[in-house]
Amino acid sequence: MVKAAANRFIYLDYAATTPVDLQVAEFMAGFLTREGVFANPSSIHAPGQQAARAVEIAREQLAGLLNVRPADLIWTSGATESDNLAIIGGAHYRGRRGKHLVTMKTEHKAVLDAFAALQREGFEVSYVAPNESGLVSMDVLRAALREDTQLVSIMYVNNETGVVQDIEAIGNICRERDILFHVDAAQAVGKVALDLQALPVDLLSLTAHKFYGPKGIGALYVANRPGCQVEPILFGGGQERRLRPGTLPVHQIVGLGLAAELAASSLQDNWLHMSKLRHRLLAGISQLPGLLVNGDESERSYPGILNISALGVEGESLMLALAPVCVASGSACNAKNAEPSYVLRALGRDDATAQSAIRFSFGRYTTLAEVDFAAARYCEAIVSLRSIAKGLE
Amino acid sequence: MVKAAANRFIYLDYAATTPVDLQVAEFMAGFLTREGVFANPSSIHAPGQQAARAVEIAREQLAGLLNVRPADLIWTSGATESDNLAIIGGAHYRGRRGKHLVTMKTEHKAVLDAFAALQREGFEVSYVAPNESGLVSMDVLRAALREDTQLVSIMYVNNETGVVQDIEAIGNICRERDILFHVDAAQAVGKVALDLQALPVDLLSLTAHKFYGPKGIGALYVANRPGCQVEPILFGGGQERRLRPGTLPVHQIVGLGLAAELAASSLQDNWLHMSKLRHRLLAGISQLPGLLVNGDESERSYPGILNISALGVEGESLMLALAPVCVASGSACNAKNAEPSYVLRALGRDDATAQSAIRFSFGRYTTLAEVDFAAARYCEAIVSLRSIAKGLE
Amino acid sequence: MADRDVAYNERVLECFSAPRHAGPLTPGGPVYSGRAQESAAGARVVLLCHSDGDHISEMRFSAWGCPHFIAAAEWLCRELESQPLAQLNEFDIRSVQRLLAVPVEKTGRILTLEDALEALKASLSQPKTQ
Amino acid sequence: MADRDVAYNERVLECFSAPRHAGPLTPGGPVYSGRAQESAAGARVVLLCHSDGDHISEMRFSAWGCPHFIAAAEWLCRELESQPLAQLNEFDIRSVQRLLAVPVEKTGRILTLEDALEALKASLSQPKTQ
Ligand SMILES: Cc1ncc(COP(=O)(O)O)c(C=O)c1O
Ligand SMILES: Cc1ncc(COP(=O)(O)O)c(C=O)c1O
Repeated sequence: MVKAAANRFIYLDYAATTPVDLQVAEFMAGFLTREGVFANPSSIHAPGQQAARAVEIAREQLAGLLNVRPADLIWTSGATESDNLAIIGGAHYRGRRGKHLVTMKTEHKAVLDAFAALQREGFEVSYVAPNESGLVSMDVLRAALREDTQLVSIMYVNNETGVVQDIEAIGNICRERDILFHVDAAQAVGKVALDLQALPVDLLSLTAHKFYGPKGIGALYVANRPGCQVEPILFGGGQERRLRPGTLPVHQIVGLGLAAELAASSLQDNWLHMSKLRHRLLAGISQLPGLLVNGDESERSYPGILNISALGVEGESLMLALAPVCVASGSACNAKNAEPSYVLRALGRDDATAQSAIRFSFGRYTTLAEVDFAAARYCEAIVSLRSIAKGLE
Repeated sequence: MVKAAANRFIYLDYAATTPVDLQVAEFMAGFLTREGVFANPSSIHAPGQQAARAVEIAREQLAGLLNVRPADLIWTSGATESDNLAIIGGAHYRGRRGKHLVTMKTEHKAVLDAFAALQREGFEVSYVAPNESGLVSMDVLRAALREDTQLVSIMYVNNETGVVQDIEAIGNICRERDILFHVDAAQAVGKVALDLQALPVDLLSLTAHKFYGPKGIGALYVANRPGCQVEPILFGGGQERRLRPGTLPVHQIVGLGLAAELAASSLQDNWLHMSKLRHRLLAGISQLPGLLVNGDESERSYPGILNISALGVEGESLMLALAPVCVASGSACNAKNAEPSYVLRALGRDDATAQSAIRFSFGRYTTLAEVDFAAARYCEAIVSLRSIAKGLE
Repeated sequence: MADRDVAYNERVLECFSAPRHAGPLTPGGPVYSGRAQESAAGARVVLLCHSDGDHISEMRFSAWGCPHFIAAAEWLCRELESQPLAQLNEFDIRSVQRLLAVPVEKTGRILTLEDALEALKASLSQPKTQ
Repeated sequence: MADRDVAYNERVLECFSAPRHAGPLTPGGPVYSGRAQESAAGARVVLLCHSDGDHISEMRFSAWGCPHFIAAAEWLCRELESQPLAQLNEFDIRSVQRLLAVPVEKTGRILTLEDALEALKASLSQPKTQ
């Protein structure tokens, strides 16, 4: 049997969260204690101003990664809040012009639940279906748009399947009709080259812990163009252009900033590394019959996420049999929920196939040896669970 | 002239934010990098479960400080969000029963702006005025209540003046009438002994960075009693009993938890230390004419906050003249706003008096020597600024 | 909140990772079996045994389901194998739920196992020839 | 966002912390003065000077206001003291705003100082006896 080093996990769940980069963690530590820059950046005294400058440097670092103006970035507590601010805040801002909104069935819960809240307020929402590899077709999207459509929200990289939507094409369609276009880029920022000067995107959500920054800090990009604005959803002290109140968590923000800067310099290497790992894992399990890749197997896929269903295998048992390989079944956010993934269901998978899905996701620290171990363990687990079930036929 | 050590600030702005306790910062560091507990607590694999356990231990630590059940605590991004969730979420929950809400003019902006948002939705809000020392009288409060009043929000310790409201008396009035009672305790938690088993409070907001924990993490207590509930204001993955979505920031939460545990064991010492510092500062400036303490000079005051107006002195110049003593003029949240503090205006101060106010706030690391330095600097600054203005008379 | 549904106790881990009783019976002799299924796409199990007339001489299972379900089937086989047939009536399925710390929301699966056990008993009470 | 309204440049800090020209004139001789006030509760200043007929021989101010305002009054006194009276007409108040990096939202205060300067000029153009 393949053996893992004692007490070590093989962490292949980078899409759920990444560890904080060592440099980032060390940098953050300088903004916490008495010896560090701990003051409130809203304070007008010198240490407060020092903290405020650190916050603005971080804003510039993130702006550099996205190629936007620092002033167009709003700090939030993560992509969930950014999604809510963009979608609810954007719909409220545009609500007088129209009540129709469009999104996809395969969006993250933070997006879908925000739309559901808007429906309860009286907005109408169309949920566009993807094709069976997870992509939205431009014809289907166009057909969903109406005269009174005010906002479209479609994610960049899907968190379960890694599928990459054609954001540019979607954005162009929205621009033509003056529709606000929001992109949940939680799984893209820091991993995929993004130039928001070139992309027709109005609102973009991100969260630091998906690119080696800390959990609990994110940002919303709000394009500086007429008609593009959001109304606040939290109210208070007037920070962040009155769009997001609350004391700025300086250590979190500088952590995000540095993580963004580090990511900017490693985008290409990251893509290559992810591709190599993906191919290695696929090769390692290719001898198994009855496997199905969920998502797009062509170029429209982020190679760091690989979602595979194994026919005849139950998901929870597969997860346990894989230990110490740490992976996700469905989205981490739904991990406690035994329901089959709605994302995979939307791709046309039946319940059993969806339930047998395992999401492998790779990161900066993943090695070929780890992937080899995971592939071997996966094969072993599938063979064993199928043999336990064999007598049922 | 009094000299401060080179490059050192005398930080007397603990009500704006506190540095993170060294132990807390070190503990947090163990939940960031690859070597630490970095996984997503929603993940069902072993490292995810380890993170989830750390989150629950922190919940128990905070529950211990407040004497509540861990299950009644919801993690948020800080008191601003907690205030919004309590007030907007509570009003929405009770909205079918009635549309009237009550708060005070001297509340924090996070409270006042949440109520303003509710007014735009059609709720009616009564803003009760304090007496001139900042306290609300029970008669005035009772007079503001109506048949259809659903929620009262009154803060514990005022962030500008340190005035402590009679939360128990207010809570009893609310209980009699089955009105939800929310308390913004951002300036009280970790500093004032609070027993929520004994206090008739339904919803209570707190934020870690006011008691030596990190910025960007807080909690809302939601009492487990019939009719006490809030509707979510952010939507997503179902974390935190579906009341607050988003990946839990484990390092932040464990930081809050440990800070709560440390605070629990030092409440009495803290109060004594604060009292000593307050009296020392008052003694040091007592020879100056034309000073006015803003707030309550009797027992209903948190001694760690001392707000003083100096007649004939302009606030911004006083702040600068006090450097390297770091203090606040008005609330830190309004520091960039030159408007005189609305809190002090509500206490009946005229604009000039309000504008000359300085808030000294002390903390665990404040020494008598620092207070002596600050007192001397304050006297010097007042004398000098008054002399610059003298020829105007 | 400390004990979450996703935690497995030692016994579950051991039974799940070494299910010695999964698979077919030794060929030969009459085969008794009981089968049950939780729901259309739910957990499924078949229990098989040989009997010498007095005892359950060999017991096996096949299963598709979560780790608790597979471990429970394994545990049940271990407990019943070599026992007198009468033991089948004594066997308390709830003890399995307790010993394996099966979360309440999975109670349905334990009842599915009980159904299979009842079916096995019925099968044993019917005369068989191989 | 790097340059926030609450930052003071070196010149402001120096003028504010050592306002050598704050206070009364040396007693004796005619006193010229100009006074202005931003608003009811706003910044207030009075400029005072002695003149030998050709030059501003001594210049002083009193002020109530923010650090930029006090520093601007001090800077103006430094610039004008010992200068020929004609210099009063050359003096560009905007240069003070620039040199002291006074934020735009405080422009009203700089104009208040200009008003005081105009009043001082008017006072100088009137014959005085002490
Ligand atoms: C009384 C009070 N309420 C709410 C807050 C807001 O807390 P935070 O900025 O951590 O959200 C503060 C501090 O800024 C406060 O003093
Ligand atoms: C696509 C997507 N959107 C939003 C989120 C929410 O991010 P956070 O939990 O940091 O708020 C996630 C990750 O959980 C995600 O993968």
